Amino acid sequence: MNRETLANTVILAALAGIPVLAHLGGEPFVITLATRIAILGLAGVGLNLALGHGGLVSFGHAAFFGVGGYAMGVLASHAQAWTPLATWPVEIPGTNLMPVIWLTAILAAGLLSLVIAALSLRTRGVYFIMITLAFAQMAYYFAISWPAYGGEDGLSIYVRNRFPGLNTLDPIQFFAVCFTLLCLTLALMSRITGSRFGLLLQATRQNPARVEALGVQTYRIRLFAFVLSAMVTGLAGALYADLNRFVSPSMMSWQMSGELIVIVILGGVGRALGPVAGAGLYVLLENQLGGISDHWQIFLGAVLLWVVLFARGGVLGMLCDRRSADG
Amino acid sequence: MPVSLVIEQALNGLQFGVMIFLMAAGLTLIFGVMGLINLAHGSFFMTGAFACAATAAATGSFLLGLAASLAAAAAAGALVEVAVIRRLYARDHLDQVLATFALILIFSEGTRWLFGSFPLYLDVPQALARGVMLPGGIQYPLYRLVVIVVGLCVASGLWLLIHRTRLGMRIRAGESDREMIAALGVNIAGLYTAVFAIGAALAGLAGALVGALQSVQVGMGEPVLILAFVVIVIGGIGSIRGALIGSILVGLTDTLGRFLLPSAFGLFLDPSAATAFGSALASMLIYILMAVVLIFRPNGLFGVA
Amino acid sequence: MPTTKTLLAALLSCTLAVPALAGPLKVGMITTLSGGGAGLGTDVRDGFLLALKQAPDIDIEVVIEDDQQKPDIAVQLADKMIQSDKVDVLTGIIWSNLAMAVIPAATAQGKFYLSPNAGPSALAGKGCHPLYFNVAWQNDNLHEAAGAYANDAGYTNSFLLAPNYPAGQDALTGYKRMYQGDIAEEVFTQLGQTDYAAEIAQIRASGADSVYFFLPGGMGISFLKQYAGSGVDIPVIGPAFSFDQGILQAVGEAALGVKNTSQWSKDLDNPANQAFVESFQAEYGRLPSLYASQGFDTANLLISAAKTADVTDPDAFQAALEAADFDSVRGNFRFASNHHPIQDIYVREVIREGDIYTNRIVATALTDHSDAYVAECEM
Amino acid sequence: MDDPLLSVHDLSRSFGAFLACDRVSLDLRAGEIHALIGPNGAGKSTLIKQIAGELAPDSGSIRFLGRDVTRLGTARRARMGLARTFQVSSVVPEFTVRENLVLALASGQAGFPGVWSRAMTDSALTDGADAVVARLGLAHRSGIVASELAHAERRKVEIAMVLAQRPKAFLLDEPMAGIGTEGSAEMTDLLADLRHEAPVLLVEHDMDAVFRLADRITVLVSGRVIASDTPERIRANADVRRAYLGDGPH
Repeated sequence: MNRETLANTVILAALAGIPVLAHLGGEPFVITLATRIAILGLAGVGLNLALGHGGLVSFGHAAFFGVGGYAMGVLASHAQAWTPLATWPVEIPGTNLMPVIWLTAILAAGLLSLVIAALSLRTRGVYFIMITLAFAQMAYYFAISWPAYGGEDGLSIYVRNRFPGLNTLDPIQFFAVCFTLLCLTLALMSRITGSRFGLLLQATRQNPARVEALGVQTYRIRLFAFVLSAMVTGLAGALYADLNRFVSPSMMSWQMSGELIVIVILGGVGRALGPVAGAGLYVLLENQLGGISDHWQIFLGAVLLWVVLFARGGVLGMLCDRRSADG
Repeated sequence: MPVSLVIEQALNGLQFGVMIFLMAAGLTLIFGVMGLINLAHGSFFMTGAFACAATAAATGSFLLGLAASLAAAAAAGALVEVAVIRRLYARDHLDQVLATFALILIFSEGTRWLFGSFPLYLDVPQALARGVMLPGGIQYPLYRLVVIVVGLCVASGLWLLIHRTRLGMRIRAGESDREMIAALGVNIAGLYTAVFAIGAALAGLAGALVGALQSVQVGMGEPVLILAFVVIVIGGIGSIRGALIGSILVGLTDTLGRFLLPSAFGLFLDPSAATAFGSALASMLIYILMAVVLIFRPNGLFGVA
Repeated sequence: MPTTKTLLAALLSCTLAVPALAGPLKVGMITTLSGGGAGLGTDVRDGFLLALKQAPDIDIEVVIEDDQQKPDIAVQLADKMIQSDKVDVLTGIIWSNLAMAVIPAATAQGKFYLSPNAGPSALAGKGCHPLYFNVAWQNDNLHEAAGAYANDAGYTNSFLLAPNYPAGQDALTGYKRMYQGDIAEEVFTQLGQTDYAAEIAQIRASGADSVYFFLPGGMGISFLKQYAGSGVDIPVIGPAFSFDQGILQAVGEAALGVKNTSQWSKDLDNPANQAFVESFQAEYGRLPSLYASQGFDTANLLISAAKTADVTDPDAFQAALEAADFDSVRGNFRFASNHHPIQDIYVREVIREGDIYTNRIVATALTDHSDAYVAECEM
Repeated sequence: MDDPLLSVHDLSRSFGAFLACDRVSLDLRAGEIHALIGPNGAGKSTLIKQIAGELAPDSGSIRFLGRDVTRLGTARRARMGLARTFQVSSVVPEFTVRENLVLALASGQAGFPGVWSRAMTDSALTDGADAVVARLGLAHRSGIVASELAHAERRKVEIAMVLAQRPKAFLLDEPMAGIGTEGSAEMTDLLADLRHEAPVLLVEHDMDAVFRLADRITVLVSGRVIASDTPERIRANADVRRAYLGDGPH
């Protein structure tokens, strides 16, 4: 077992084990924190596909996170109020069934990202960073000023959505749902990054001219990676909204995009479990530093700065060595 | 709708654009020369505004305040460059984004720690606090006219600096070939610190000028930062001319959009829907402008591939 | 000093009335202590803690957390306080959108919530809840008062300005509910906008005889400074938020003489208020703000309920809160059937006292005012 | 004689006022090595880029396998069988030699690449990759990351990658550059061998190699073709001697 595999095992075991212990010890908030780590980690895993493997620095992934959240909010609010979502051409009711919500979130994020990526991928480098930000800002201002679903106030869903056979209001059961989805996605990502597509994606990041000369249209590879990445982040958004039983435009703000990037970098760009490690560290910092003083964000800034300057490659980069092409 | 109102709004758009330009000029200079994405540029804007407010409150002189804002922002810029930024030139954009994001947190909370949570008082100097009558019967605040003039002076000053001075020659050389000018014996570290400090000072000046019109508060830099990024991307990164034209384009689009869109929608929607829809679209307008520019010109209006 | 004596007497009588209670009452305060909105949260917190300090015999334990003005963080803090700190009562939220995120979930879990600031309409009408009490105002209140004042002042053509988000839309609705004149124009600005030259030009061209604006925080400061510099002299009315003690110093002379509506003012003539203003200044070395007064009242309401009932008996505790048996710094204060205040709302004018800008009351806009949603609340 | 595989007709391209490619025509026939020579700045790279599809011509046309490809993108032309190497060896730096070859083979497969089955354990890809690696004598370096290879080795990996594409024509942009005398000799043998796979359009400065390998030589000066003929006649061509060989020693 190499060091990265060992580190990955430890990370997943800790993420699964700590909530179980907390459940036995009657500390439900620890479970909530772990759920938050799992969900933000999932969002980061999505971003990591575009950012880490594809080299597509998206400063607009909050848009997909938010769209996933709104997919949950809109469907659940209609189910809650017993009003149909649409009456034409067919009547579509709302729903509070998680699998349906997840599917909607994934599709909605996928569609939005398809449009955004199709336009944005014409640019490179900083221009790409900024055009993705521009699209996310459009989504953000749209959500703020669109009154139908709460505008800036957001949407409160008073009861967490249902998953057949589970009591999702029980923190540990909801955690289990999120953790399972995280593990499934990680497995999927491991297949994808090791596949022919994954190989081409990483080659495209490092040497697009070569890949084009080999007869592959890098635009399509990037497009697919970006859409897939947005779909995972969208799913995470739906879960995050369910965790908070609340969705608002702040999920689409540029600070949120920044946080997602921070999470990926903290853990280690392009590493399978980097985002999970990053999310863990970020949530812990946020929770622990708050106790030091009102000005805790200074310390958060200092820690982040230290990581960039001295712990290159993030937490996993410090622990492990070079990434391999099929890792 | 009276023509004079449209002209006045266009003037407002120009003035807003010039304000953004002061911020964007430093950003694009830093990006062009060092290839650095500096999210913390908004923090220098804030530093300038706070320094100006504090000095003006202590001395009663707005001019001293302006001087203080330049000095404080330049000093903060130089300090940050030496302590942090110079380790980032060789890194990729991701590391730069994260590090400067961290700097925002430190600057914002640090400022709040020093000055408290409440906004500071800073007003336009008495001599400029009046309206003037422009040809065509438009009454316009003198201070805003002065801001437009200062902005255009800074633009030409920068142009002269880059094209007519020894420092500018080095800056241009540094843009095209870093190793070469280092080989020629130019102190590249010193040059970078100087450029970074100049960029920061410009942002500080913008903060002070704008601070007199707005609220001097923690976090005031971030909205302007986003605007400045929009501007330099539209104009083409590294191009001062692009930044100026991009700024004015953004200023005009935003101001006229806010003003005209609700009335335009009023032609075929009922008033409240038109206001809501028009305002919503107006807030997205500059981002739409940026996306459209990038779709047709992926390197901005004046960028090089 | 007579006021101190009154206070001491009040405190003594309180002490005698305290029944023996089991365990401390645990309060969770979620408020904004970092970032641009920290001033408001700090004031609510300081007002709240001052009241607790003045009632040392009531065993109330407070857990305070910073929500960073982010709704998702607020929700997580509420979860933490309910699940791990096991608080009985939640309070502290400043912003409507955060309130909407936290309050329904908290009351659904059987926790009391006392709002020291935000009062979204959804929670006053159909979404009202027995465990939710608003100690400040329903969001529309100050705007309604401004509308009423505009009528009294004889304005017949108002220009309305607010950010394009729900609270902004509510504000203008509130104003129009009372205001009987014409609307010159209604303009929605971008949230967080800093430059208002375009709107001011529209105001100048509109021919209005009054301007009503709702621009909380930095937006209001920017607007007022730019408005004063523009040479437009149409009178301005606003809600107290843009003329509060904390930000008034930053607006400075530009605010002088502007009328604004508030349910509280530093110069309100009642003993509780005089004692509060004095003790707040003594404790923190600054004048109290509207938010501080609301935090102070919230704590005193809580103390009054804790004196007569135990939170472990929710029905009794709810009844004790409904009684609102405390000396509000606002003078008259009682709850309507939707647990929102019935109170007087005043018109204040910005004045200068020495070096400091502050407000004085010039008129009463509304007396014994409740809110427009009380009939919709089925409790 | 059969139609040429690749033919360039009247191709022009300018950068601002500078005409980098001036009505150039040439072709590539089955089984031949056609060398393109010319002094620095003659427009060889501009021409190669246009043929590969990386640069759009201002006017003129390019036909490949009987089809007009002037408007097709790089990837489409590559997929039709046009394989190219770059002046600076272009491999994927963080991949191992073997991964680079698997990538080349995977790129050739039809349809959108699979996202599920693992590429590095797919024997349809790895067997082919190992075979090419062995053919170029790189078997012992198979697990080394490309960025750690020596210049000559990296060049060989690049050639192996284009070989793995099973192309209909090779475009080789200065394959001898920077690999030393010994490397050049080896590379010359390798190129001689390549012609049996597909014809080669070879841009090269190494004149020994060019005159040893080429069946035809086209000389480009200032964006214009000044001569195109067999090596013997080029050697004798007065224009070439004056404009090119006369400029300096090679």
